[in-house]
Amino acid sequence: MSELNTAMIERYRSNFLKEVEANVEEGEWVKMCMQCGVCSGSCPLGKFWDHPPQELFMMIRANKRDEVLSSESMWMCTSCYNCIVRCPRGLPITHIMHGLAHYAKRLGLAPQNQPTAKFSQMFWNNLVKKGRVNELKLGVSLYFINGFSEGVKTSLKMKDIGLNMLKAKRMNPMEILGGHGVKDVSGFHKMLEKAKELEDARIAKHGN
Amino acid sequence: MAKHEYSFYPGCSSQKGASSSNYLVSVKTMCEELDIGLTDIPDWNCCAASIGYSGGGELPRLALSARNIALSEQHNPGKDIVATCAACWLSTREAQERLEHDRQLLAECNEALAQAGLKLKNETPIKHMAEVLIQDVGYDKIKAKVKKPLEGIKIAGYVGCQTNRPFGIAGESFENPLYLDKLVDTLGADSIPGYEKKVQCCGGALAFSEPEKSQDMIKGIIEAAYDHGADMIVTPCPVCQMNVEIYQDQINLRHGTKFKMPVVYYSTLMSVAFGRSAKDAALDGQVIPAKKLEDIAGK
Amino acid sequence: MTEVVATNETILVVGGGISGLTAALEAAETGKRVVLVEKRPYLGGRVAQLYKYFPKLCFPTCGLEINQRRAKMNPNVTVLTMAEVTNIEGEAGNYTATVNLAPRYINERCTACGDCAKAVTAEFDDEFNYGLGKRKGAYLPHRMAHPMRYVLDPRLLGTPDAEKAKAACKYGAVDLEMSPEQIRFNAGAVIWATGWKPYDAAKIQPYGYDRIKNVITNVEFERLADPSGPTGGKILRPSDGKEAKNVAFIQCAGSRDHNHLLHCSRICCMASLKQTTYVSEAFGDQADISIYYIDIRAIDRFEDFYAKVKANPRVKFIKSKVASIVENKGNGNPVLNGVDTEGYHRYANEHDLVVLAVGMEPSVDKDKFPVKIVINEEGFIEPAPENGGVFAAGSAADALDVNRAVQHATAAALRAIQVVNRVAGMEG
Amino acid sequence: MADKKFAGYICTGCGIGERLDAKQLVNVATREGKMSLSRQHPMLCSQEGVHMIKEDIANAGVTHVMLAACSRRSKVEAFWLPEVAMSRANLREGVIWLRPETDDNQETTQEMAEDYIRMACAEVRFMNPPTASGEQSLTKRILVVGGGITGMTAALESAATGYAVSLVEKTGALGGHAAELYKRTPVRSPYADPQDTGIPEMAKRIADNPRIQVHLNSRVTRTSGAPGRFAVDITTESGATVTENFGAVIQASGFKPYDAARLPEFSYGQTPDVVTNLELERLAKAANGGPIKRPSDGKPVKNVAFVQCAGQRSDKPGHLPYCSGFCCTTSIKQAMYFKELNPDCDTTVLFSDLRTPGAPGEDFYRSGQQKGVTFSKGQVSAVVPKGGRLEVRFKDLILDEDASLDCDLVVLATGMVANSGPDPYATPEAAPSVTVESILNLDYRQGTDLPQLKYGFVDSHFICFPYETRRTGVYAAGPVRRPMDIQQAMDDATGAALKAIQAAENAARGSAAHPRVGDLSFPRFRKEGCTQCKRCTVECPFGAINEDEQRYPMFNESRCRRCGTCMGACPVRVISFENYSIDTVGQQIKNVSIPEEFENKPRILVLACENDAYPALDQASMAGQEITPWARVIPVRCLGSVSLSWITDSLNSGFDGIVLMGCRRDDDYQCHFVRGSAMAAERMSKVGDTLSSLNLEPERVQVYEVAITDIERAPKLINDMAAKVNEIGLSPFKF
Repeated sequence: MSELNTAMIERYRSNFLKEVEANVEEGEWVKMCMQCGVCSGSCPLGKFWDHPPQELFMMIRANKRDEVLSSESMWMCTSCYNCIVRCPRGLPITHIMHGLAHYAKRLGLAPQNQPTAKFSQMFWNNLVKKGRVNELKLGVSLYFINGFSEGVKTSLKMKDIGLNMLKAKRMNPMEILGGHGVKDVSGFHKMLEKAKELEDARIAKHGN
Repeated sequence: MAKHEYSFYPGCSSQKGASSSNYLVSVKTMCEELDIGLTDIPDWNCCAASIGYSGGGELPRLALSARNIALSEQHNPGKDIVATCAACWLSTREAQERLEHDRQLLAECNEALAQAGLKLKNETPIKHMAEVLIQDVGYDKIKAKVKKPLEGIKIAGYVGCQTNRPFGIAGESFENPLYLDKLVDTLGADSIPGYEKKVQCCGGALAFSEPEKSQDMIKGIIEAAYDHGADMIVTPCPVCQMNVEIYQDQINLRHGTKFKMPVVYYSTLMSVAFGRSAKDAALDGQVIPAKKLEDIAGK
Repeated sequence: MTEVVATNETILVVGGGISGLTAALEAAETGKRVVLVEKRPYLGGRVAQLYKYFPKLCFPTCGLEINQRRAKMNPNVTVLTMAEVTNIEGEAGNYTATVNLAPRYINERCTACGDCAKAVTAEFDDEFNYGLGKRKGAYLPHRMAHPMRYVLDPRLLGTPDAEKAKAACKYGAVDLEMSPEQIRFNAGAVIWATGWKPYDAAKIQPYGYDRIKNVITNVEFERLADPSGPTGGKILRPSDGKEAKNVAFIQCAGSRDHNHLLHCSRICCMASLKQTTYVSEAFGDQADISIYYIDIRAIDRFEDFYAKVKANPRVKFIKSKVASIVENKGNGNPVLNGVDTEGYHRYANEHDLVVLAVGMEPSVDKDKFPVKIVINEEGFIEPAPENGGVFAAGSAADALDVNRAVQHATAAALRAIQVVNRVAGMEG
Repeated sequence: MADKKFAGYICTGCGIGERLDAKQLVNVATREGKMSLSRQHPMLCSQEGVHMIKEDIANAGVTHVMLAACSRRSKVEAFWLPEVAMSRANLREGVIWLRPETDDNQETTQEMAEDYIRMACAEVRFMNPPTASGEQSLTKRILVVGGGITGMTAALESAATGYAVSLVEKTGALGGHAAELYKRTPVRSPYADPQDTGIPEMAKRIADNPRIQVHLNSRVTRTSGAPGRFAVDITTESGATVTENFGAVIQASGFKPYDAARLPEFSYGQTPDVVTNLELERLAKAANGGPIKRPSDGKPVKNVAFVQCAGQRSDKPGHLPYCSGFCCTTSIKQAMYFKELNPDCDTTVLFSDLRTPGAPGEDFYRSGQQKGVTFSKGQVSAVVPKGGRLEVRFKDLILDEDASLDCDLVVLATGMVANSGPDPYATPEAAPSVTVESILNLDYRQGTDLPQLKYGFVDSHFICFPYETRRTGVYAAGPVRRPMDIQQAMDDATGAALKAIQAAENAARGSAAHPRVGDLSFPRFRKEGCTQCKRCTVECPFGAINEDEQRYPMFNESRCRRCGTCMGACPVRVISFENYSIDTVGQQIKNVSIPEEFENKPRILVLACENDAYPALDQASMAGQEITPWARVIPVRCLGSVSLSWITDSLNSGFDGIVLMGCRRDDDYQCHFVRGSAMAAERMSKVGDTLSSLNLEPERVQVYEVAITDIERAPKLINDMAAKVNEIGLSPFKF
């Protein structure tokens, strides 16, 4: 449990909804849900959600903080936007799901070994490094997502695909050394650090 | 000076040796033919493709797109931004709208951009290449360019998610968009307007983290195409293209299916129909070769 | 040339549906002169197309008979059909209305003998049945149409059918030379009762109304159940004419939805509850009925009716906005996908027929309303003092059921009378 | 009345001329129908045709017209000749369209037509163009009973229309429950925030209005008379009584709040921190701008729960079975009070169905969510006081689990109970245990107050005619009629005001009220013949008939709806109308020619309600249905007006079967005169004795409920009778 987490618990006590409204991307929309469930029914991976979006919203109102933040559900979002376009109240559900996932990660409550949680983090780290995604490194690190031996298996399993892509010149082994990136890396990094700093501050402010 | 000029946002996957480098090749060919001029946004960066959210908070992710828009406004002033990748287009356009409606975020964003010596005016229209083709160029001009009609090829138009929702192409519905079918018809091939899976999700980035779950959906997409007797699938989205094309062997392994369904970009179709070589159309970039297109290109 | 005798003490009523008809009659029976303008060739509006009313399950044509008799027997009422108000000038107590009259091509000599209809061959979609059936090119809109006068479809003009119709009429009632007219007359006050139209179901894309044959609307279902409707009252589904015993009702189809109608249309819950009785009556224990809802809005005494339907073991209630409908290619059945939010139960339910409880879209034309008026976000006319002597009645003011619309129209009649009484010097 | 001149006009249009021997019809009209003038015309409804008739009226002094053409429902405007008495023989819808066009049917079809000519001639001979009795008084003053927002609106709207008003309020001030509200729900877009009730302004407008006279601390202690001439005693608490005259009455007696003491499960009465929605309004008012405080300890409320449908929509004893309609928006409004006055207060609305209809409702719901009101679909089982706080126990229907909410104030969304007087027709078991006080003290033979529809509400039972109560000229408005919110109550009051004004105006003209507005006829009776059996006074569906000092019926014509139920009830046939009487129908029956037995041509009398059954038969003919040539159909105003004498006479004169067609008469009755159809059915149940006394088979007389949509069924019922007659044989009473 991170300090921020304990701070937040302190701060919001009985009102998880307020916490979400203040700290989660598009969180102020949660209260507008009227429990019609069209989002839950529209999700392509719906059947894998322990708690579909509309239920998560109800749980937030019902102060089920841990259940919500430690849930795998929002990590199932494929960003297909079906829920957004169908929601009769115009809730940006996809973003709220991303926001909840991020907030859970930020508080250290996201489920361990959640593959999408990990991949999403890798993707971010990968792009932050040079400003552009290095698909090969991303791929490789993805294979070793669950440790070395697992990784070898996966990479064997995936090697055909790798070879196919290689043949099609849609994968470049040279990427492993360097590869694409933005020229103004330092400016890029400064920008991201600043953005992170501002956001952390905003949220930390709520925490105490 | 080309007829239509745009500030181009290619996106990571289109880079040399990247997963949709073939897309870029065919797009370039297509644009030459249609007199569309593309000037890259200098030093553009990744958009986080609606998957970076675990590590990246909202503001940093917005900053990514803000940087691209700002660069475009600075170096390609007056030019609409056009993206070929659905995720790039969506992230950028969403960022633009979010920042337009949230003053505080905009302020913070500019504070961050300042670190890179940039400022966001946020006044540039952001388009997907499909919008350019349909709204700026138009079917008629495309039809006029067709030298080798793609006769006898039945093509399932797979629009996918992010080119279609939440913005989509003006006048098209989220559930049953028809522009790919119109395009296919325009190029002389046979479309399948009733293709049920045309907006089915392929799993997107979760194809990596949740392969089984995603491949089940991909299976449905391919099956439906076969059911309609399709020779190939066409898509406007790199993620869709990759997911639907490259996992077919694995799906065959898992389900005992015999999928070998080529999945091509609209730009590839057009390049071939416009009479360009297999190379210009990036047919060599197919993991599953599109034989029927190669034949036409070879003629 | 159509002559209308009207003064500043005359009340102009726009719309001849239940609200307009009521407002006109109540004012006329209070001794006021009324001109009633209706766009369709007959009075009665939407209710004439309903099979039964909730909660009594009585027949709208029963009240229509009384109202039409009241109109026929009251010299204070002038009825203009196929007429539209295009402009209104002036202010309360002194308006001048401009009305366009579309040619009916059949004049007042018509005896409704039906010879013209027998003579013509061309058929067109029957508007009265929402296009579920066909009607002749010369036709009586429905058996209780008032005025009881045939109509000649303009699409017949220039075809041999037109001449056949003319030849068939012994009374010189068919007049192919008839042309559009524009008339102007005075009015002291205006009652706007243009009612509502069913929301265009095709716009609700996930439900595939435009792609799936066995997805229909609640207003169409009324015609299916009506013995004088296209199926003679049998509940047969469009795709294959098979009896539809397993019927799903989808509430808020277009209502309470920022993508469509922002407002709650109020009547749809009761309408669907009512329509479940059509299905039960037709198939008894074989009926299998599901209602997908967000909230069941059976307000005041209507609760009794809700309780009665709930007691029917053949009716299931599922709290869920259906996410999407796909067609089972094999049997044409619509398959509904969604989540029952009471306890999170995922479903993919197959039904013979799906009835979309589409909402009420006000027929008030925001953009070219003929006079200064205050219209709210939803498109309904607001009770605003700025409206002067123009008063909304019924569903032009809000989504109302018949009973409330009639109440509201009666009130509107009084407000109009107050204006013309002031003109008459009986000032209030 | 000048001497009568009868004229018959036979139209040969619409195929009548082709299908029938028109010459012969003219002969029948002249010879048998005794028309002093008989003409035929190829298109009687044309200007030329009508002109011909008008000429005869103007020049030949025609006073009585028999039209043989289409149905009396057709071409009404064309044949609009109010100055003469008119009967119509239905040769088109009633004969040729219902009969197959074949030679072997020609004879019977012609006979049918000739009979209808005879019948129409006979009818018109006994009709007179009605003229007002001259009994009318011209009082147009409106009485409004109840000074709540409904009554205030009714008074202001009536006055604004130019009518004088007396407003009677039992308490010492106007405003009723609305005056107790802190604010009301919004009436103008965007329907986002509560607004002021406007009661003080209304009260001032009333005080300033010279047309409105207000009686505070007063009740109506006696209401006698009829529309146009009501005499009403208004008595103050001190007992002082004034008598005023009125043209019509509006009852706006409003509602009583549901007694929450019946909800122990919610601890109402056990702790002051559980309040009803009405009590919460007082708390909000008392807070005057500051935070709303807990009654128990005066601390600002930090966490409040609203329990919807408290004691409503429930079949538990003592609960209200209905939904009061206003409570959902009221709770949202009250939750907004807290957001406004106690900004950091948590507000939760626990509901089963949230009922916020229309644009105003749904906008207001969204606005509530926008303001942070939490809505949970939950079934509340109990409210339990715990150490100065309250635990609300409920089943969370979405999360499907038992849950509880810890708050410091609970608001019960309790409903409305109609504040109506005793129901004149309450069955002993249905009658309330506690005796309710009369509101109107009507001096009527049939009870002191408005009849009730259900649950004490005095609503109309007609969907198309919401104001048609069973006491002419007395209109209910507001929550006494049906549970409703302020906006609806104000619209309702305005509508009721129109009906009241209309009733007074029509009474003054001597014209009937709905559904026969314009009818100047009225019931007359031959006192000498009256046996004072009181059936008319008991059976009148509208309580129109009182008894005078000598116990004779007193008709109060402006209360009368002209349905003729009294006429049908009268065993000695002394009641009649100018244009509708025992004779106008009886003579039609007598003039049907009854063929000799050997001809084997039965006759079937059909008495059909003109509102539903007759139109159904008209439509049947348009739909190409067939009907037996033996039938002779006579439209009646209401089955309630059918006199047993018509039945016995027709049986005696050799009719073989009788079919009576009236409207649905159960709880969901569709009879436009409410009880007429039911009365007829009751009377006809005794017709068996008549039949057996004549020793005829009981099957020869059938009473049916027929709806206007029974286009196939109506003819079938008649044809069934023909088959039945065929089976049991002709009546022996042929002479």
